[in-house]
Amino acid sequence: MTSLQLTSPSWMIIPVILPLIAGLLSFLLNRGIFAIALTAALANLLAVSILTCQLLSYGPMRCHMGGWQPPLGITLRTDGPALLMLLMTAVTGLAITLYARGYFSYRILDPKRASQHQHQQRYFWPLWLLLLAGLNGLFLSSDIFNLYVTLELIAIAAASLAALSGKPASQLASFRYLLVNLLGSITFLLGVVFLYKSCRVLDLDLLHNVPMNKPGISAALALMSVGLLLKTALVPLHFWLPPAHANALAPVSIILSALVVKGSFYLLFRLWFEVFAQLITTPALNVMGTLGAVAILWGAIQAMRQHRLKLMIAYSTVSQLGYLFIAFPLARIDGSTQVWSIVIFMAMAHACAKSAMFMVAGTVFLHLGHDRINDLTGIRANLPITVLAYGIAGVSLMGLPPSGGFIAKWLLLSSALASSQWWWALVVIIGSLLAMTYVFRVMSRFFVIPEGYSSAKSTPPSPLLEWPALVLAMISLFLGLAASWPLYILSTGNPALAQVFSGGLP
Amino acid sequence: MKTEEKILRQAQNRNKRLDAFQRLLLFLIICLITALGTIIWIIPDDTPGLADAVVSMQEHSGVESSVTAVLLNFRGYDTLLEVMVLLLAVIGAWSLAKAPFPRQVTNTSPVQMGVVRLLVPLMFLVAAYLVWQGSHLAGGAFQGGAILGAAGVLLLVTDLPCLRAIPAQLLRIGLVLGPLLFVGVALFCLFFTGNLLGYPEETAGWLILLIEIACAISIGLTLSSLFAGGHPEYERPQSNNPTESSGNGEKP
Amino acid sequence: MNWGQWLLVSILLSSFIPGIIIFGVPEEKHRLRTGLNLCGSILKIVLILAMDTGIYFGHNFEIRLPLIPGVELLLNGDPLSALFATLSSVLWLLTTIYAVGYLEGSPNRSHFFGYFSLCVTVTIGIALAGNLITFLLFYEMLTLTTYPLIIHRGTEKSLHAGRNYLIYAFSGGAVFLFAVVALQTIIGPTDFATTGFPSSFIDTHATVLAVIFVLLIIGVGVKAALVPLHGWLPQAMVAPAPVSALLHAVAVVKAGAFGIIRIVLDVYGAQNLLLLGVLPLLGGIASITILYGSIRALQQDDLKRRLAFSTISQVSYIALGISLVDQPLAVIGGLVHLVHQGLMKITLFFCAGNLAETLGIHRISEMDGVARRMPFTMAAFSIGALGMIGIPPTVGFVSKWYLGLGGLAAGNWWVVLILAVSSLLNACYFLPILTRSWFGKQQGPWPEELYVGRFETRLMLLTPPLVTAFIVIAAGAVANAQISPLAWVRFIVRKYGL
Amino acid sequence: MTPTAIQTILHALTLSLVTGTPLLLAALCCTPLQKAAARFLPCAAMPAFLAIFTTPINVVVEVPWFFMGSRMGLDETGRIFLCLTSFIWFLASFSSHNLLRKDKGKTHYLVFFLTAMAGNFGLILARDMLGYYLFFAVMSFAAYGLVIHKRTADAAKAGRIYLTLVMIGEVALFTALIILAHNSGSLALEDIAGVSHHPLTLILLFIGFGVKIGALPFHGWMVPAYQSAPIPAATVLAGAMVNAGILGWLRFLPLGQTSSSQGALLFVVAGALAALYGVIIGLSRKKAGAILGCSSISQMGLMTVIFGLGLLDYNAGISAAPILILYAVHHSLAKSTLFFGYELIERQSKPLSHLQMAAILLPALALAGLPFTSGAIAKTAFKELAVNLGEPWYGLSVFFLPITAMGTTMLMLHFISILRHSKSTGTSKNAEHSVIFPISLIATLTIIWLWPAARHSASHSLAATTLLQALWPVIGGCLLFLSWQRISFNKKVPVGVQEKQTGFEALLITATKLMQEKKWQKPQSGRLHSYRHRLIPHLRRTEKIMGRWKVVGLSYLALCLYLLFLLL
Amino acid sequence: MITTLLYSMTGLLLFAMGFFTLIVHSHPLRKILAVNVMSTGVFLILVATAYKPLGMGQIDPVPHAMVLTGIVVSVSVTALALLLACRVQETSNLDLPGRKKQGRIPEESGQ
Repeated sequence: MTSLQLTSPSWMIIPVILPLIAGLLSFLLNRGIFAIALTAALANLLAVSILTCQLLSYGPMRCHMGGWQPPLGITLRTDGPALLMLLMTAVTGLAITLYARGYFSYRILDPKRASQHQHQQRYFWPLWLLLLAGLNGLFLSSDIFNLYVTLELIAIAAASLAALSGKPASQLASFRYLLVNLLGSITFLLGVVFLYKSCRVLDLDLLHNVPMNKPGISAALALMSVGLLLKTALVPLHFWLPPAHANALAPVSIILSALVVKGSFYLLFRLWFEVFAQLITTPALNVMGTLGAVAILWGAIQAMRQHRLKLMIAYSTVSQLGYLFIAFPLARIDGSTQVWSIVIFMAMAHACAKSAMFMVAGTVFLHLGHDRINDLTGIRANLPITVLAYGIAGVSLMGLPPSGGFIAKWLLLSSALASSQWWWALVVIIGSLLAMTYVFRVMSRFFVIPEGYSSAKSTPPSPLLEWPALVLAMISLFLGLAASWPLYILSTGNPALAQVFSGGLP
Repeated sequence: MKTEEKILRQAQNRNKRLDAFQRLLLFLIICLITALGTIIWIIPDDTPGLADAVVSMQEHSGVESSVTAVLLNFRGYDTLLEVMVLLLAVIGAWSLAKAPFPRQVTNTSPVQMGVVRLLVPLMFLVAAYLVWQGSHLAGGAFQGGAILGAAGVLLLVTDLPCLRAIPAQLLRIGLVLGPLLFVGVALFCLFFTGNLLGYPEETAGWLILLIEIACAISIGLTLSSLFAGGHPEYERPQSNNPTESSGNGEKP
Repeated sequence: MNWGQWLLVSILLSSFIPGIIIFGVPEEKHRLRTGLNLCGSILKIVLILAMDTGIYFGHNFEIRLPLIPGVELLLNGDPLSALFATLSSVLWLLTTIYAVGYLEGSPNRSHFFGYFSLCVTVTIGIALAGNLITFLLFYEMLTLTTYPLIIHRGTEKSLHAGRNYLIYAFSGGAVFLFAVVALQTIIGPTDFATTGFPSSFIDTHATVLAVIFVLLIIGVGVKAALVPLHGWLPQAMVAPAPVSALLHAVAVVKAGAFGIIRIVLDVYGAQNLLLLGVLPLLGGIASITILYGSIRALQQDDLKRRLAFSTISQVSYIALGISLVDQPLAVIGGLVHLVHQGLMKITLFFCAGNLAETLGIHRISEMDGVARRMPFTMAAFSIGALGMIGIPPTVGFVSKWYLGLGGLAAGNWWVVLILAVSSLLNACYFLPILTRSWFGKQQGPWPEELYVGRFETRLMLLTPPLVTAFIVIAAGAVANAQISPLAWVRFIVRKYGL
Repeated sequence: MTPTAIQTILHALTLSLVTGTPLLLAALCCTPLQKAAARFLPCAAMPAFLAIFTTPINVVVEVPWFFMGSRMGLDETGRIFLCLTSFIWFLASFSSHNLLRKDKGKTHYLVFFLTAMAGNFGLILARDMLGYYLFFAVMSFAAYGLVIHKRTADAAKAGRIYLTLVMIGEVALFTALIILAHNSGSLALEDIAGVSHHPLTLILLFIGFGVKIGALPFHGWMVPAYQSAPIPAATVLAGAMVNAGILGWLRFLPLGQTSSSQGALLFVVAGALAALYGVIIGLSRKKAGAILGCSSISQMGLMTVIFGLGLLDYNAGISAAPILILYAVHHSLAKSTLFFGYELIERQSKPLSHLQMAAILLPALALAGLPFTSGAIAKTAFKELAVNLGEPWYGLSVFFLPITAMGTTMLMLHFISILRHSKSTGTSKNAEHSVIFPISLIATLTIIWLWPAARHSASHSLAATTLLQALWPVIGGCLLFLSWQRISFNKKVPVGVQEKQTGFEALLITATKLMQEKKWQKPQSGRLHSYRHRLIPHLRRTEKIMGRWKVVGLSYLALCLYLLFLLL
Repeated sequence: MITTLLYSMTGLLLFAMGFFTLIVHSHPLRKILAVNVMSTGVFLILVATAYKPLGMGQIDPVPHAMVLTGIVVSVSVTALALLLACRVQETSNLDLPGRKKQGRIPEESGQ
């Protein structure tokens, strides 16, 4: 039973295996599905916390599947960035689980379409749990082919979830989403093939040490990057995202927007800045940065012109993803320390804020039956907490202090200026102004309560619908105040980062 | 009238020739292919690969076929997730629609029926053989499962009730059986060797066989279910009768 | 944490906690809400006075909360922050009383007062901010908390005004953020210090630092309504009167002006700025703003709009004074005008609100003879207006006097000229109001007489302007005494060693 | 506590009371105690008398906490002015008391009257610049309330002009004070002495105080204000408050310590023009108050000339200062007597009696410099000053003074003839009131003769040549007046002059109209709006195009190739 | 060597053809098939990497396993995609085998 000691690296399979089992059970069983899902989400959080403790005490860990060392076997590993992403997923996942429960319970109350809604709920849970397993697998895996499999797992689960609402629009969007994911995966796989052809290894750590002078590796990186860019919906390739995210059920939108795109991005980022860091050239970084800048502006401008809340939030995702990419050209100042913290912070803050926003959109939709921005007035009287959550999440999206988004933006700006690339800083600033515009377009509607509006006419909101949103929004807000903790985790086991934070926790 | 003709002519032209965009696309694709082809050309073929590593570890894997060893032992984790992908496809499919097939298929010809009646048991046999063979030659759970799936498809397109008679719950158990057993074995190994999927060397062969059998069954069912194209009709929740839903409605 | 740090925290919490509670108070529980509000305000004043005393006797108040390396939140009580905090908290109490009276019976009061309290929390935060990042934090939060107040009425017009306010304020904030980051990249942590950053940076980065200074000023200049950036302020007058008072006198515009002071005195420091030679720019912009605001004010018939343009003009006195940073007299004038302008303008807005709320008067052309109907209100208004013109012994004169002396001391004749012209223009747009209301004949019935009672209007509406008007005169009449805004400002200037 | 300390406190108390009492009463008038307060109206000036008799010269009481550090004291000049001013205010308050019996705007009147009084006293006592400025402003603005007291259209117009000019004066004064304070480095009036004056300061001071005394370009308020203010208010305006301007010059440009030839020229020219201009426009007026106003413009012009002469050099300054004070005293007394007389006639129901006419003629001709009157003394002194100054200024005494004297004579006769022809509207005859005019008259006739400081000039004025010189302009004036009246008795006087006087107001109105809001903001935002609306379809279309598979495919391929190229 | 290259080039060609079809053709079924062709091409290249001429050493089993996994994944995704296409056809009343409408594919209308 040595395997269950705290020092054992086997703990890191829990976040993968547990949701997997829970997914299987929730598919198998007819009752108590929510209990299973909740247990899985909680246990997942617990396991990730244990992993965090492990990381802080013993540094990065590796777990060889079946005891086979690389290059033969598959390795899982924990390090700072992976753990932060896991934490983000676990926390958001728990909130999503709770919110989904509230969401479906509320919808089932509607007598007309109860059976359809029950059907949706029935399949939501296994899909979501398997998706969670896939995400955790993605963050932990250190094997490039295994990463491909997890990507596919995520893609299928996500596409099925996106189609869950049963509306034609959502199915169309989901179909396209699936095709795009397939295209991305195949390109990624082609990259893997090139990689294997050139190096004959699949393990990322081994790849890191392979001499990078072969053209095959470059081709592999290019192909994998483009595949992942497509999955991450960077701007010229973003066409699938808004319809898919906006037409899905609210809990699904949250999952897609907050977590799924982060998975592929995380992988891309890891490839660029860890595995193939030697290969990266400045022009390539600049291309990424430019695309990111275009994404920030284009996404925000599109978000500004939307008339539906969910579409607006979806375009806001397009815009926010740009911030992750604009960090690329700033990597070369002092190793890649800044860029890791920027990206991880941005991802975490965005995940929390965007989930909160989609939760709000979902709740509002449930209560009003629509999400037309111009007709949202008065909802504050019914859903004060929801509106508050929207406001706070909006603050984080805009990158106002002290939110996590601010810290990320601060880091972005300071790196940009420190490396005399002020134009990136300019884009960031303009982007946050545009974000202000679209966030407040909705906010101004929320604030107004028309004359004679009675708050009594609709059903009282369920706490499961309101509170997860608020809590997530608060987390995204206070991420900035507690910024030293994520950074500390990030620096653990990363020698370059550790130097910066040698003072330890303040 | 003229404009219509024009449009028609344009449409015809479009069908015949590639337009500018398509030519550009083609050009870019050719560029890419050329570049990638050149790269493949110049990649030296001298890298040793993992073959030697596999061979050297083969004896510890419990199976003789190197592909199966890689598939279920060295890279068993991949396979575990892959099985999940299959199951996910079913879940996704079931979430989308109900299957058209449980309805009676009417005009099946007797010849068809006869062929199917003959073929299906044979296919089961072949599948079982393939699974068994997997330990030392090419073959295994996926191949076996594929044959089983084909048998299932045959059963579905004819009027034979065998597959359709399976109750929904049982079908689910069947679908989940392989993945669940896989995970179960993986966890079992975790408890005994401290490694997920780290089979004890002496029982490795048997465990792999067990997994393969279960997976083959599940894969067969999965493929048939995917062919069926949705969740079984009788599986639909029964709550849509008016009395119950109105009872729900009164709750708030 | 020592007691000083607890004091700082409790100063912030004394309005934050009531604010949060008020959000949850049911609409009809009027007394509970008012009680919470008043308790919070009074407690805050007491705490801030305690802090002032501490500061006077040299106690050091400081809390640091590091976020990431190079970024930390720093609350710091120094004489300058004490000045602004005291002003805000005192005016806050009065505004609260006024707002309670003003909003009597109107909907969404919990919402309103909740944001009201948050707003003062943030303003005090601005006052106490010890570095540019903390300042930025509260500066942005100020925009957020005032926005719901501006659009409180929910009309299309107020939404429009709110939107413009946001666009202006956040654009300013964004420029500010950019500049702060740039500055921090060059000089490291931007803690406020009486001498500014080491002047060795000037040798190496002169141009960049000058550009950053301009950007910083643009950033805070939006809230301070410096001229090309002033567009939001006149529009924001659609908000209820207490909110206007808040915008013009207590929080927003003041925060901008305070920001200018901080940047000039504490971030850059007098010596550095003289070396950089960018101050004439600030002075020039301030002068243009003074004149422009006055001229535009002349053209307005809407009372609150006229007052708004007057604010634009008056707040730039502060910038003007600060731009002559090497002249202690000018700095005194600028700093003390921070307080004085607040006192006068809040009086004026209170009175404008009273007119609107009692008689439905919004336009100056409707004000003929109104002083007979509302003598006390108009008396207060007159005092405020005379103060704005700079008639002794009101506080307005004191500021102008020091500004003029400072300007001469710096050898800048134009400062005096600006002051003279501005005074004339002020007279041009204020005196007609006074003569109309006092000596004009009432033209027909009042537009909308909403209140008829024992006093000319509700007591809660009447008291605050009278109190502030009294302070306007009293603070001017005893300007040279031991305890007066001027004395405190002199104390500050001594601290800076000017 | 040492006796000196107690004394200091007592002095401080007395001096504070001088301004404090009127202010206190003014405050009381706002309260329900108004009636009682009104009864004590004449007492408001009492502490001033107290101060005159008890406070020694050159005691300076410092009140550091007040305003910007205030200093009070009574010097020789101050005492004279306080004496004069408090006497006129005292009489005027009696007169007001009478006026107020049945006035509706009593409260307003009382408050403004008392506040103006406080300001007037305060500025005399002030020993620092800002104190002077403070009380000067208080007085000026309070006087506005007096000017428009009647609430007629004329009064409102007069008030507007007054206020505009006062504002200009205030600003000029403020600017001048800043410059002075900057140059002297102190606020104390004593420290001004050593400061060399910039021409700008002189101009600013000329404007600042010139407004108050109606110096030439700033005279516009005087005529309408005197005409429309209630007579007691006009009395204090003409008798007491104008002196604040003279005192201001004396304080801020101390004669004998300041000299500036350009400044002197400015003052002399402006004063001389005013002296003539006042007479000319006065003759065209039909209202007694207006004529008195014009006469004030003219007389103040003479004083401006005296002050200008004093600025020529230090010696001239030393000799001009007492003459200026003398002239101010003379003019104040005579002018207020005239006003009181005017009021008496306004009030009474029967027409002007011969006795009354003679009584009024006395101060009127005193203004013109009739021998044996105070006017003769003042003019003689003036003439001597001009003679002593030598060549270019000598001409003044030869031509200018007689001409103005003739003018003044004509003006005064015009005034009396107007009085005679005016229909009296008053009804009551009042005991108190009938006392005021005689007291004032006696004071006018005697005070200068009894005044020790003026004795020298008085004795000079009695010389035979001087008498003759003083007499002929008066006689000449009488003759001229008679002939002028014959010519144009029934002719209607064009009112064009009056139009011209509102020039400032017209300027103001034009300026305001020019700046009328053009609503330029609206179309701009509208333009922006439509621009946005035009942009939105483009955005939508672009986004749609970007969503097509072929565009995505192309960009996908391009990105692939480009990255490949960059990474290779 | 030549064998590997031949297979690889064929694989690349398949990939290219699939990609072209995926982009140019709007019919959902064609798209799905195109993706399938693409993945087949990739598998072909992958399998080719394992090739060793007889006697040149052991054949690498890892690509085999990978291809197997890839095929299974591809099957699942294809199945799901087909189902989705059917659902889209059912629910949106769009003429799936229909003509091209100004270069738009049916799912474009969902936006």
